[in-house]
Amino acid sequence: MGIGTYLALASVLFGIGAAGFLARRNMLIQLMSIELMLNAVNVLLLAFNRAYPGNHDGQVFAFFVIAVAAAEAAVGLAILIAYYRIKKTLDTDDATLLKY
Amino acid sequence: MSALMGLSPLLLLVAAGLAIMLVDAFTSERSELALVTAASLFVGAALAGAMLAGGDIAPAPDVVTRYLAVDELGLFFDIVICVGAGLSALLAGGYLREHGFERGEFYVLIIFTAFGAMVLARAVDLLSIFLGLETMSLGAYALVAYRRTSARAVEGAVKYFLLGSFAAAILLFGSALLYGATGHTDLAGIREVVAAGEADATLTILALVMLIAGLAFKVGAVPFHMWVPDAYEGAATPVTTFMSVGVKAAAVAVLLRVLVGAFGDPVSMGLYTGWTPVIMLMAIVTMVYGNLAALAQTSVKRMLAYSSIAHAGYILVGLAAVHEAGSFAVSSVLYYIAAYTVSNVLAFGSLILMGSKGKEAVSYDDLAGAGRRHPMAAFPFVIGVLSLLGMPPTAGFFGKYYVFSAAVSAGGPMIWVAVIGVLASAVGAYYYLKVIVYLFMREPEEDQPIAVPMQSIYVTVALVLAGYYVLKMGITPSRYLDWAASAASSLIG
Amino acid sequence: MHLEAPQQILLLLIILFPLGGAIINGLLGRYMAKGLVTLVGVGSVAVSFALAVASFVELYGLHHGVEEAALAYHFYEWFSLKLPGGTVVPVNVQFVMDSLSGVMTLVVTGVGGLIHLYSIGYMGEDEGYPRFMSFLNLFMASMLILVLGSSVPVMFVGWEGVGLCSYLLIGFWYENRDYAGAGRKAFVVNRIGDFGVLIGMFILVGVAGSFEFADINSAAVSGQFRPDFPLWIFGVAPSLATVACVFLFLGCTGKSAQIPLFVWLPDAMAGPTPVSALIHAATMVTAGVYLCCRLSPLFITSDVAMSIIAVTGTLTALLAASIAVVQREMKKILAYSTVSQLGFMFAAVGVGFFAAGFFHVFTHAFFKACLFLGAGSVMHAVHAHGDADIFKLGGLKKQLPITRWTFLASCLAIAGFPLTSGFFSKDEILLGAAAQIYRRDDLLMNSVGWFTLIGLTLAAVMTAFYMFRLYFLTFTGEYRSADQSGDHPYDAHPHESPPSMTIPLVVLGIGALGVGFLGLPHVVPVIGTHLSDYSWWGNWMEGSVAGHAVPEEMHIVNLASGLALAAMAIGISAAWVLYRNKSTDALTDRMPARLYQLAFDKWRVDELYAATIVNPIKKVATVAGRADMTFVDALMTKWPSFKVRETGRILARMQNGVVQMYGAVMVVGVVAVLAWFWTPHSHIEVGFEGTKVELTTPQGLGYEYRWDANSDGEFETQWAETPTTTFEYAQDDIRGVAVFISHVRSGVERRIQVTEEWTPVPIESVAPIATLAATERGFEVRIDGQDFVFRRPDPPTLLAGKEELRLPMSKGGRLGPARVFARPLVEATVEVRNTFGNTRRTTKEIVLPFPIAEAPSHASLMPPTREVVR
Amino acid sequence: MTTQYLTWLLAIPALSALVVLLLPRSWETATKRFAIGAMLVEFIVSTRLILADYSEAGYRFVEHVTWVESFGISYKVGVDGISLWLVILTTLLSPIALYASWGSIKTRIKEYAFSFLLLELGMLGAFVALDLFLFYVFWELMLVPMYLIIGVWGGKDRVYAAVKFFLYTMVGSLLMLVAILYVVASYEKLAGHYTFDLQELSTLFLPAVPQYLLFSAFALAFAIKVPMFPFHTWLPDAHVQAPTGGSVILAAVLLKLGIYGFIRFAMPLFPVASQTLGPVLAGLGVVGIIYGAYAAWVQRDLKKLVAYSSVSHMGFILLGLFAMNRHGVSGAILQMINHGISTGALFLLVGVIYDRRHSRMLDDFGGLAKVMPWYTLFFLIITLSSIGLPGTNGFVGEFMILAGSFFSRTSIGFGSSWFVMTLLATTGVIFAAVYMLHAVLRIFWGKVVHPENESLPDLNRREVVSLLPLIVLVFWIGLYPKFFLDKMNPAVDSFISDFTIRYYEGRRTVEPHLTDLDELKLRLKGVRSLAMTESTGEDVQR
Repeated sequence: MGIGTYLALASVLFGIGAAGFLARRNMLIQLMSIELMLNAVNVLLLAFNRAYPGNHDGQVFAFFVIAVAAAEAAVGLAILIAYYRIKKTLDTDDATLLKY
Repeated sequence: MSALMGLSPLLLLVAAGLAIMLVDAFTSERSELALVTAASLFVGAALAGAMLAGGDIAPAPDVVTRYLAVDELGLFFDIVICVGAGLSALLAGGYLREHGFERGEFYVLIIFTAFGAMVLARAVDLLSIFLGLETMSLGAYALVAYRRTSARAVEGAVKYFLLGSFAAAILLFGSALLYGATGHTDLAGIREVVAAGEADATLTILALVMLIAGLAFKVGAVPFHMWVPDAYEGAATPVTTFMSVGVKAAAVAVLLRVLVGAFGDPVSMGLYTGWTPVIMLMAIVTMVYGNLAALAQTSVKRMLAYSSIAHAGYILVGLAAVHEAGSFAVSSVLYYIAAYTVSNVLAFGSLILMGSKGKEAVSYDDLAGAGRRHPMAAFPFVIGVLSLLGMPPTAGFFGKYYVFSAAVSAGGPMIWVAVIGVLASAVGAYYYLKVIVYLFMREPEEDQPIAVPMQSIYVTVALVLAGYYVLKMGITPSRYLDWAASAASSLIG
Repeated sequence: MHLEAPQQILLLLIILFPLGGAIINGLLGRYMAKGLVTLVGVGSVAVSFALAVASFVELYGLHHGVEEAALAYHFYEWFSLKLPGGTVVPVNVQFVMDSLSGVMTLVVTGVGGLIHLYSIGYMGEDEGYPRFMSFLNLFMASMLILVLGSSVPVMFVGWEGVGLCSYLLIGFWYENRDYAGAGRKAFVVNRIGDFGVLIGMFILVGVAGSFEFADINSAAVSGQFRPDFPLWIFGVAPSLATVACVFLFLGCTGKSAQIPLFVWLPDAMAGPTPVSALIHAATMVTAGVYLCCRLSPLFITSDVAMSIIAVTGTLTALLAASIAVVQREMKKILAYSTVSQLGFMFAAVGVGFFAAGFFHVFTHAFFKACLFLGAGSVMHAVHAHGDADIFKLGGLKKQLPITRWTFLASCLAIAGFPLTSGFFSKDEILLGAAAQIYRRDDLLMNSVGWFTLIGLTLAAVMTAFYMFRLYFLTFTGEYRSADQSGDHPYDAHPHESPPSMTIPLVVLGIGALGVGFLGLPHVVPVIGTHLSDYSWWGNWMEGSVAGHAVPEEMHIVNLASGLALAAMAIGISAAWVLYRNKSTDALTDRMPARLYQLAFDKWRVDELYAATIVNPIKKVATVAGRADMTFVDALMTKWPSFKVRETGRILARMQNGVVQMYGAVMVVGVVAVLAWFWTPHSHIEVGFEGTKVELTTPQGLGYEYRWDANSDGEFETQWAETPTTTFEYAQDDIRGVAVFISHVRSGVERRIQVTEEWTPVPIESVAPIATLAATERGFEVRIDGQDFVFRRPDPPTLLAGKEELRLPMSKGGRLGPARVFARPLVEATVEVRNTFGNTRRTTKEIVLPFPIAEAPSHASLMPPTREVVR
Repeated sequence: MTTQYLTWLLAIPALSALVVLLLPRSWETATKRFAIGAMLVEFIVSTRLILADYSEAGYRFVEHVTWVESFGISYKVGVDGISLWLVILTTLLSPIALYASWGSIKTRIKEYAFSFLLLELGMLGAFVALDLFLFYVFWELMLVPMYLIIGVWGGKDRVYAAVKFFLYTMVGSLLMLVAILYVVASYEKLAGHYTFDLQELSTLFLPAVPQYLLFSAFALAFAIKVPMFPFHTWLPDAHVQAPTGGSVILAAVLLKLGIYGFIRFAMPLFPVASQTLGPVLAGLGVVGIIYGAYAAWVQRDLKKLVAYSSVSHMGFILLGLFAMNRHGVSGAILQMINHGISTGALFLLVGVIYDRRHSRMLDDFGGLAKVMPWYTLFFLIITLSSIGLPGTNGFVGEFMILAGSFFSRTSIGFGSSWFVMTLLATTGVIFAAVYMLHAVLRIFWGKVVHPENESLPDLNRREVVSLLPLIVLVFWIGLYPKFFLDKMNPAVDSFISDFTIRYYEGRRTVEPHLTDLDELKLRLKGVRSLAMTESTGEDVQR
């Protein structure tokens, strides 16, 4: 398989994630969509690393992405919980206290 | 040792952050934390300032500089971010106590967010950009959500978090594509490949688009600005202050490093075919949108949020001028962000000062008549908004003058961008003046509460400092101009 | 500038005394005793009179025959103008007394002094007495400045100053707003005249290069005002003198109450009677005549202007007399009489008899002042306020003997009874009109002469008639207010006025009878005897006033005198028959009622002006005032600011608070940025190197280019990554010719397309060629081989009678103040393809800065010619 | 010139403002006295400027200190015969306006004094600045105190008026800023270094199209300030709402800055554009003369009437200025002073009755001549000055302006458009009488109809003291204007001849270039005759 296939896969994953982020109203699912997008990035990084065998930058990068994604999820979930405590919902349509 | 010297502001912050965590764990007396935090941030700024003024920066080993630049630009942003964060911490010292939700972690968060911002500002590798960005963002998310019982604060945090992560994902995808196109993650390497025309054009362009989108998000440029008003309004005012200065400054730094550093060759930058027209249009839209939308606000805080969008537009004007005006334009951006930092702190700080326990000043109505009753408290507010508005002799005026000067020097369509910019800022005059109108020329409605300024030495000190620099940078700006110029020349010969 | 005349500081003092009096009384009068006020007010004028007499005596001593003699006093330089060419024209505060201004000074201070004296009695009881004295003194000062000023601007100071005093004094009883309104009317109407004086003054100084009357007059004598006025007015080009004189005369009509600006004078009777006597009869209103006399050498050079003056004067004399005939109030009648007499004076000026006109000014000052003061005395006697209705008076000769006799004397004088002063002056005026008929043989002057002669005769008939109507109704018959019947009757027991009032009456009455002998004519009519070698008056005036010679032909003299006498006789006898010892208006009963009413309403001139001028302007003003805050402000301020705020509100509404929306906007942003990169962009830049043209388009990431440098559809280069190509154009590649016309004065350059057909050229930016009039703009142009040809469609000739103007292409040509050059025009095309495979084609017109020969040869190259061809 | 008078001139108000800020709030009388005292000292210092020799053109008291070296911004100040009188006008009227203010300003004395001192600083700075950047800084600096004066101490709709004033002015001046930047950038491209020094920038010649755009930007800023029709609509609002002192300064000094900007900056920098567009601006000035007079006539509010009369008067000044000959320009400058005096005094006088009756409506008065004779006298004198009666200052200015406009083209001066403009402008003299006497009639003449007016006190000492200097000046300038004109004429002459030379060079400019004026004078043949020829409208060759 050439690099184009990976590229396509990553793009599709990324697209699905983005579409999920835009389409779903539940914040938790939006968070998961973002994770999906990050994973698309990982795929891409790893695939590209194959094209440049001189170093391992891509793979290293992917590790970092995974780690940071975890941290991000932790903070994110904490915020979502705090939000849920107040509003008793995670629907984004209700999160319109701040507008205009 | 010399490498440590170059990075000493960062290291200092890490140490201070850890120390404050410890102190916080073992003491119940919180009020001095603000002082300690601010002091360490100011020391950081002073260190950076000393090095910048000294003029010779010790060379650092490659192992460091591959990821973090040790250069004048980095030091410049160290100063800006540290000053912004330090002043915000002082404001927080007054604000949190007055409104009764002071906790130690706030100061820790602010220090580490500032640290992340400084890392971001020095990042010269896609990886360190990502790490710095996330360090900063995670801190910022937490800061916005700090007042966790407030629905507005948490809602702001949720929006900021979701959109921020989304933008980060886009940025990351762009980074990966760029890596794929060039085989490098370090900006210098990328530049080499791109300038030689060896990079895959399709991937490079896609990557450029996504990087611009991701970074423009942090800067708060239209159309990636939507989170700004909500997050700014939801957050506690000192947090808003910090976000509008420190976080934005770091984003501007990385935007400069990526666009001017990595994509700084004439082809990528070109007036017709490169990123310049994109930034130019974005600048126009941002200036116009920010100013017009700010016009419609009834809340001063939200108005300042929109105005910070508008100011992002002015910054982009300077950036768009780089293709012709070179380091002049870069240094104009730097000066602008510095001036904006002190002015904005002054404005937000004054807003904080205008409220007291139970009556936080947020909307214009909250300010009605305050200037008549407490002229000395209103005075810094006047200077702050005048500086944001760009009236001489304030820092804001010099900043605005500088970016528009860069735009006009660049010539061609940039002159018209400058014209649009000044017209937009004339629109801006209306809502800034509205602050003065409410302070001095209106009385509160019958049933409205009367604003009573808080009494806080922290806030006062912060305002005095900010006010001093606003005037100093407006009246005798030479030294800061030199700093900005040398920082700019470290980026672009 | 110093006149070559003896410096005489008395001239300054003559003015300063009344001025000082005005200041003292004005500021301190309220706190001073009445006696002191009187002393200051009357004393200063008395001193002034004494000084005037002293100066006049000195002047008389200098006067030798016809030679000019003058006293002068140069006070200081006021300011200066720097005319085109660098001449600095100073405006000097300088006073000159020559024969003309000397006489006028005596009249002003003398008659003025008497009226001051009269005012002690007349106004003594008024609480505003100090103010009155102050204003009166101020008036004296202004009038003396007007008279003595040696240059037009200094005269203008007095000119406007007397206007101001007139304003203040008419509205003296300011508590009555109508009176104050009359004052304002006087001022504004006078200002309209002043407008004319200002413009006239500019023309004078522009031609003569000096403001001094003497210099202007000598410039006029040397013919500098002969050339045509550089602007066409209604298709004719009048001479400079005509235009200047017409503007100046506009000023005179304002000050001297002539058609069309006479309407203020009757209303001015709202002021106290001494004011009417001094300002609105004896002195100020004659300033217009004085100005004409001052500039007589100039006026006389313009037949057109003179005719206008003569006709206007005659018409005014007739119109005012016809109104006076039917009025019922003493001062009204006198006011219209004044207007009418002023008409006589202008008619005299208009027929070139300046000395005669000014003689009438002189005599009129006596009898009209006396008449007004007499009227004042009557009103004082019967306690009439404002004005006195003659039909409520009658038979006053018993109670007011002094007033009656002096009044009668003045009536005789104004009617022109033989040997009274008016007889001599009026006779001289008719003589002038008659002389014009006989002496000039062009149609215009002849008919003007006839018109003047007949009109003035008629006016003289009416003058005699209405004056004696006034006299008879006032002083003969029964006192109609004695029985206190009728509405608002006057005091039942009139009494003669105090000496301070009667002494001036007597002096003026004697003057009215006697001063005419100064102007004893050369020739006695009918008898034909030469009384003396010359008329004293004419000789005295000759030094400073121009004018036509007084005729000595007997038929002319007889005609004029006959008409004057006949007019007087008819007028007086008609009045005798109709009004002596009568108490009703016998004339009115014989007149058609409507005609009477029309005449009584002053021919409704005021209403006419209101309807045609004042109200429309007021309407415009109202509209302007309203529109400013609504329309203009809305357009300039409110509407834009509203739109901006509205837009802001809409934009802020986009921020609806939903995260998905926010994300979607971001994605749209990404797509938009991507869309920019999706299509390629290009922009052709051109450089020239010898005959080679270097074409460049910006390089982009992953772009490829191919060029079709001459846009003939065939690409010269294949797809390549280099964005540059070089090309040498041949004759075949030329797509057209670009002609540049650049406006030298403004530097604006405009490119036009021309073909081989005649094409009209919209050349607004091209100023007309010097020799062509401004209206003739616009060219047609076409290409003819290597030349391009300009022509004017209408009129068919161009420069210096050429049909066409041929200019070689590519050489700078000069067309009047415009630069013209032509260049070959070619087109270059580039096609760009970017990394996404999208292409874009861009074409650019290129103006080659050099011509293209058949075969490119380096010898024939011409440098880009863009410099100004001088 | 060793003593730094101009720096002192700027330092005194600046330092005094700081001192006022530090004075305790309760020391009201002391604050008042201090502020007035400082302004009087300022006036006395400024009179030193008159003593210098102005018989040669050029700047006096020049000080030149680098401010921001990298941008070529410097603190460069100086006065010449043109700015001299405007400086004096400012220093004279500032204390008068402040002193007169104490009649109506009873609250926030300290802030008021502070704003006034700051305002004076801004105005003086703008008049003496010879560096474009410095000028711009002072130009903007004036805005804020004036905004506060209108907005805080003004009438009912003060906020609207203040914001309108601020925004209107700001829009114009921001475009001017861009234009300044363009000029400086063009200069830098040729000379290799930045400068804002007016004299250095004057060596820059730009091609026609940018000149027109730049001149338009400058002209917009200045025209708004003047204010020229149709950019005048902020003026009636600002005047009506401003407190007396604010109106006085606004009318007397602030408006002059617009004209001054034309003379000092716009015209020398862009000669070709000013020459071509000058008649248009003059034409708009004429429209303003007539339109302002019309609008003034129908006003019922006395202050508004005076405000519109300002529009009319400023139209005259524009006309004279763009006539571009000596008496036109000198007359325009003199008329600036005159308008400052007469309109300033009129606003003071309006303030007098407003303080007593809290009304400015013409309908509320009538018959005041009986009640307030001294007031009537003062008002009449100023009215006469305003309508240009000979002997008062207004006449000299208007006369010179009209003569200037009349002789604007050829020896007799009948460029057709100028002739028509002169005619129309002269009708303005008539209308001035109409509307001013209308006001006088309504206020002073007639019977006292309103019982409130029956016992109005006449002028008090403060009012007399503040008006008297102006009355003296009315006659001084009216009777002996030479004292003033002699100092400005050399400067005006050189302004015109330099302008002419630069115009001829400018209109053959195709590419931007730098040429020194002296070099030009040498190069241009027949320069003597050129300098003599003030009719700039004519081709030299003819």
